Amino acid sequence: QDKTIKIGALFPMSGPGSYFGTQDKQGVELALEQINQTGVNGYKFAVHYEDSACSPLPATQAAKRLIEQFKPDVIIGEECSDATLAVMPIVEQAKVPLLNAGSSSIKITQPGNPWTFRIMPNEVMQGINLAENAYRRMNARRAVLLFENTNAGIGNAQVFKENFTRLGGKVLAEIGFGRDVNDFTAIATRVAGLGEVDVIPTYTLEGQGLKITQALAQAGVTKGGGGNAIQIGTIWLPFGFEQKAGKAALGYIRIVQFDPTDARPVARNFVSAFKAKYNTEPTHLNAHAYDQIMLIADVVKRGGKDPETIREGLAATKNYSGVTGSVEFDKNNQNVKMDTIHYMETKPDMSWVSLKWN
Amino acid sequence: MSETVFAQQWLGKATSSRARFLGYLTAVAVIVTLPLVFNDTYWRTNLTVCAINVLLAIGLDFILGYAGQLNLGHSAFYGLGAYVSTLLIVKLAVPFWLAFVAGVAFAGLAGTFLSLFAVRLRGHYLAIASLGFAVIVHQILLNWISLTQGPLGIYGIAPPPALVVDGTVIADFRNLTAFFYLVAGFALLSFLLLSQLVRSPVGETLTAIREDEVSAASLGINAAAWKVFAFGVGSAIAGAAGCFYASFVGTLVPDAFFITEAFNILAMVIVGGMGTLIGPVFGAVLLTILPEVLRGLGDLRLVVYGAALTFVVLFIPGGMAQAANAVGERLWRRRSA
Amino acid sequence: MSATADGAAGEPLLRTQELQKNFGGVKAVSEISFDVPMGAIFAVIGPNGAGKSTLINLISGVYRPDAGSLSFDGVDLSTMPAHLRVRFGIARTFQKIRLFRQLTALDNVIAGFHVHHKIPAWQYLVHGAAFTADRRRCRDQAMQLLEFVGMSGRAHVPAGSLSYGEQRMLELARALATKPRLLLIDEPAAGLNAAEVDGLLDRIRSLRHGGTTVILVEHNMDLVMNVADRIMVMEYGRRLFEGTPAEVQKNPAVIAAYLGGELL
Amino acid sequence: MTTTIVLQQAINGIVLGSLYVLVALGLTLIYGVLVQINFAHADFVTLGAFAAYFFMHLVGLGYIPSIAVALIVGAAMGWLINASIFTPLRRKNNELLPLIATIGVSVMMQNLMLAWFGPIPYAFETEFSRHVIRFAGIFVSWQNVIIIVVSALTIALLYVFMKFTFLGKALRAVSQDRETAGLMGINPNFLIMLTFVIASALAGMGGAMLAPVLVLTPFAGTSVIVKAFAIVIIGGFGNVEGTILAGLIVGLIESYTTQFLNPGLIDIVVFALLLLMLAIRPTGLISERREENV
Amino acid sequence: MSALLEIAGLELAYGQVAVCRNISLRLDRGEIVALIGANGAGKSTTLRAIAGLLSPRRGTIAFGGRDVTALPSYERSKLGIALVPEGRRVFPFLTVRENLELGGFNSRKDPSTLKRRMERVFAMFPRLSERSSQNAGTLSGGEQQMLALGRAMMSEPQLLCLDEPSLGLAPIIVHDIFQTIRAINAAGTSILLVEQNARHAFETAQRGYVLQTGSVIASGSCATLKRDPRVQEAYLGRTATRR
Ligand SMILES: Nc1ncnc2c1ncn2[C@@H]1O[C@H](COP(=O)(O)OP(=O)(O)OP(=O)(O)O)[C@@H](O)[C@H]1O
Ligand SMILES: Nc1ncnc2c1ncn2[C@@H]1O[C@H](COP(=O)(O)OP(=O)(O)OP(=O)(O)O)[C@@H](O)[C@H]1O
Ligand SMILES: [Mg+2]
Ligand SMILES: [Mg+2]
Repeated sequence: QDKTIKIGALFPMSGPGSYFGTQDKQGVELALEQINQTGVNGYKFAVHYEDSACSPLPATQAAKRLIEQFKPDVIIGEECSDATLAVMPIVEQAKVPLLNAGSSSIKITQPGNPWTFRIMPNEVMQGINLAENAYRRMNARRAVLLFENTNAGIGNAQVFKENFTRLGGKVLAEIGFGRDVNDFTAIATRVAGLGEVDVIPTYTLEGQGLKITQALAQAGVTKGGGGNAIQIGTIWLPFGFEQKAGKAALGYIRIVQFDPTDARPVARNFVSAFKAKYNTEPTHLNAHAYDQIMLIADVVKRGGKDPETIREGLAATKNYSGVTGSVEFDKNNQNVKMDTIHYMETKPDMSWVSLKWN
Repeated sequence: MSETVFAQQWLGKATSSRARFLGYLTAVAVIVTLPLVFNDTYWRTNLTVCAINVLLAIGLDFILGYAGQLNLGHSAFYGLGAYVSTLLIVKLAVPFWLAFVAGVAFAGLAGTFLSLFAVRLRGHYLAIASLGFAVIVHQILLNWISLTQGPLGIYGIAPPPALVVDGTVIADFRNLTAFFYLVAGFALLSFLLLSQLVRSPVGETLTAIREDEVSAASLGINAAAWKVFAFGVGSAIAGAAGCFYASFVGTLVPDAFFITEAFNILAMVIVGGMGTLIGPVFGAVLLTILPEVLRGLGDLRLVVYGAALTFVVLFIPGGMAQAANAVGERLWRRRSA
Repeated sequence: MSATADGAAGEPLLRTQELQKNFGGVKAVSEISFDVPMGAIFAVIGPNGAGKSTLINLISGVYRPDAGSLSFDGVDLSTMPAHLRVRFGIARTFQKIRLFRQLTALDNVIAGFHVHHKIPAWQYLVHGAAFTADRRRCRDQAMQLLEFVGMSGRAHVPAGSLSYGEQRMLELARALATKPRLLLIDEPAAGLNAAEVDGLLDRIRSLRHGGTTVILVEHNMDLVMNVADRIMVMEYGRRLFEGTPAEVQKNPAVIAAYLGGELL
Repeated sequence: MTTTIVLQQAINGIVLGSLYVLVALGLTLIYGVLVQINFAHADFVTLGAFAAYFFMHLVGLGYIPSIAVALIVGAAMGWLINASIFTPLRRKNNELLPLIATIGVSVMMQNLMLAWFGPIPYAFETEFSRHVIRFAGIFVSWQNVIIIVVSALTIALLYVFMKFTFLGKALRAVSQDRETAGLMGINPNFLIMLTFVIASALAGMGGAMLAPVLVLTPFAGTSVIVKAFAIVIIGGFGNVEGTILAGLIVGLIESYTTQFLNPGLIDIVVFALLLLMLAIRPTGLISERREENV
Repeated sequence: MSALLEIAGLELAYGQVAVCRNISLRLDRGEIVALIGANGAGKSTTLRAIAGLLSPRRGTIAFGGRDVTALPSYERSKLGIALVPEGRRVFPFLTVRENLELGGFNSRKDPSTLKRRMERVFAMFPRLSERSSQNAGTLSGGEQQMLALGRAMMSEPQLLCLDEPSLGLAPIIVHDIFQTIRAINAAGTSILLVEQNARHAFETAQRGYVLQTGSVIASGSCATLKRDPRVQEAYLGRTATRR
């Protein structure tokens, strides 16, 4: 028989946002390949991609086109919070569940939308955790916030600030910058002029992140450059970042949700399959996309077969264990499990250790 | 050399008023039937986006094609219209149509402000000044977080209130078709008024300024004032487009009004054929629909789009209006021969 | 008040006093004072670079004078912008042709009616009877003006495609469309052959009969000497001489600086 | 706030400024001669950066030869695009068509590069970019020193070329009146091609110079182009001296805005300055006199 | 004498509109030939075709025995054809000196020759040397005309085509200009002269062609042409006959 579960994928495939889209697609393709070898409950999976361009209007158009022409049973994606937020009313009206991984804005699940689910911890969950660990375990009292001027950058920085100051820490400066900044020497110089700094929470993507880390080291602010400050950060940076950044990354402490050395079989299998297929190390984006498909497969196994039943299945998920951790949704459809959040620290030989702070 | 002018003659001046009347009737008929033909939400969405872009394109054409002011910052007025009206609604609970008027007026005023530069600057200096203006507006929207929410965005913006007469709902703008009728109707009205305006002495005056300001002044034309006027009108129309955009998409982030948007609008005007009003209408429709149609191409979509844009200007340099004109002329000649 | 050819009666239409204009170190116009009586044809001649066109530019408002004043029909013009002067009745042509090249000859002339439209504001948006009447009137008058300069056959040719001489005539027609009381013409005969100059001469005379005062800058002495009432000769920005054509032709300084052996 | 910091920011600003100037020069040249705003210029910069990257990593001859390769790739691409698109367009005698075509070319090039190189940023390290000179608490990387020196040299060469050589004068003549330039014995098409190729070569070379500084993705050039335009205008279109001055000013504004205000405000400050300057001097900082006798 | 310029059956058009049909003319080495005609007759158009600014629809242009019909303007300039175009066309934002230098573009490798020629131009038009570092666009009309002439002389061409060289010049200079033209001619340059001032043209040239609406309607020696009643009526005007 040829029953199919149709999955619509809204990924940014053009413009700078395609940074996410390409990696998402890799994860999805891997998952599909694995699932369709056997099928699930007699269902094959088919995915249709639409370029949602990381921007509200194009995302709306893409979502409507998906819904009208492909008629998906479930939609995964957008990475950018603005786009996800713009799409949410549309999926609600069309009654198709949306499974999101990478948008961190709290607004997506507060108040919840019955048709939208998120498996990644949102900005608040990450921020509270990071602030508390910085204050308690790292004994940090003075912080400088560096963040890109985007929804995610500002949102994450705000949450950190609130929680860090609530605990008694002090934020010396909040420095936001556009995505078009290339040279961070001026910013690093300014940070260097602020006196003693303990932690520098940094919220940017890989490209600018590299430049920042190198500039901070060059200015002698961070450990990598002979200073005392430690950069900390959330889920955004991929593995291999420290190799690219070199010595400058020394001492960088950051959260990862996907740990390629994770000993659980599901993670080990994913890593080896991914390397076999693509001949490179997987990133958290790959893993999240993979998990989205695999979670849907799990729901189908539990009886999901159309939008409504898939939505119910998603909501009923209990302790599903994916590559990026466990999944269980609260009443707002936010994943509440944080069990695979790891802290890791970059060592002098550019390897890293997991700090086991959870 | 004077390709656009010939197009103008054929499509503007030389057309009899009866032919124009028929044209408008056709336009109304087309607007009415379109959402009935394209009856899924995706295509109805595209139709509305087309209508919004038509507004943007004719507004820019009035500034660029008629007054000859190379404005690369049209996205700024679009954004200002959107933000001003939305903030009034969201923060001060101002009724939609009042906020609409305020958004239009504010965008118009911003245009007037920019035109103070246009009065003094020549050609490409104005182009970059207007580009700079658009960058500043975008950056202000981005950085004035306490007012605009910056990149955090504004969500859940309501559509215009339903049109209710005597307790019966005539048009509920949550309905895509009704929304399309609203925007398209407004665009048609704007087009009508603009086309009346450019076929009045105002059209000649603006053209004169475009061609040569010194000799325009020798005929008593106050170039500065007319440029201000053109900018004011064109940017106010863009402001209206912005108001519709916000309530249509329901989500407002500054990046929607990045300068690339201004380039898009400019491309619509040029591809359609500037200096005619009808050209930019077709340009807007083409360049809105084209990327959607190209979605099937996947990752190469924008490569093809870029190539298409290049080849359109390469092979129909006077824009679609001129191409239509040429075809029309050929047909006419054949008939009369 | 009817205009008289000798212009002796009444106030001068244009009066300039100690006009001065410098460009960097160049004194293009300095200490120029003269009166142009109503209805006169006043010619300004002088060697190349003497400052004649600059003078026209000062009167028409393209430049502001650095010093001195000028008044038109009793109104002080010194700081008035160019476009306003047109409303008072000053029009000009350009020595280096400046037509709207993409517009047809007819549209060029119609553009000249800018200050004379009689259309209620709302009819710009909703064309009514007054609008249609005004349009028709403009068109008819523009055709008449083209006829006047001998170009009715070229009405629908883009100005940029006209020959040099034709463009000169179109410049004149366009300036006349503003219905000037004072017409400033800068080298109207340049590029015309002798026969065509004769036609121009007739036209200028008939303008004067229609009551238009003319300031003429020209190097064609056939035209100047036959049409001008008074002539001012400039050299290096200054006035060298002023008088009737006969006086000018006899003046040795003028002959030495400007005329040469030409007319003797 | 120490003087060291003020000084350090001055150096940072000068580096940034030189970086922008390197991009702006080609723009000025193309505008100055062809009176064309080239939005695709940024993508030539990106292309140069990638050319240098791949040459260095695949051939392994070091950084300096890769700059030469980037220059050649830029020139070749410039020739190709000029011959296939802009030359036919220029014959149509409408200055806005090439403008739109440059937008089209830009979209095309960006997305082709996206298809080939992918969106994930490349890490381009050279033997110079990790090498830092420190002096009295002040630091600057060798790469940045090279950028400053190369921009200074290029500018000087271009200036001499435009102002003092016959070809330079011929270029300016072509920009003012192509037809009449032909009457003088100047081949306008050749000079136009030459201009475009030189500008593209400059962009390619600029790309190689900037690659270690940029976040190297197919969109890298776009991040500097808008400011390059600001510089071109502040300096006065087609004016080499003005471009240098404007570049340094913008660079300094950028580093001091970062220091004393917030980097988010950089664009606002730069473009507000641009508007202010245009309000006072509508033809740029060092303006050529562009009036005509009417 | 051999023909320097030989034009046969030239048909010229702007777009679709033909403005010259079947123009044939000939100019011998060392000659001054005048081309006269009413406004719009096609004189400037013919000169543009000779200089290579307009390619003919039909017909041939031979220069020095060589067919140059297909050559672009800059190649013709190298062969020794120079044109003083209608409307002066000086480079407005280059200085007077730079304009002149560009006139000598073909001899750019030879600075001393250029210098000598420039001095000659300055001697002829002292006004230009006073204004040598001023932008050409700010010159007065007549000064620009002098510059356009001087610029063409900088190339010391074999054939100098003059489109109304006296336009906008003061009478005293007009007189000199025609002296100069004769002097240039005496020094070996052949001249094709378009001039509205028919009297001057006939005095200066040896032979002439009369153009009317794009065709040659009369030609011959200037002495004969001057007596042609058609020419007298159409181009010499009342003032001429009056005198
Ligand atoms: N914008 C300017 N900048 C510098 N010099 C100028 C400018 N405009 C005019 N001049 C100079 O001023 C002088 C007077 O110029 P003007 O055009 O008034 O002369 P003119 O009498 O009209 O001469 P012509 O008969 O040759 O047209 C000239 O020498 C000219 O070079
Ligand atoms: N660029 C052009 N496009 C179209 N037609 C043109 C163009 N230039 C000239 N013409 C037409 O060609 C014809 C001949 O023009 P041309 O300039 O050769 O005349 P001319 O004999 O030089 O006249 P004049 O004495 O007025 O300079 C005219 O009818 C003119 O309208
Ligand atoms: Mg003059
Ligand atoms: Mg002519």
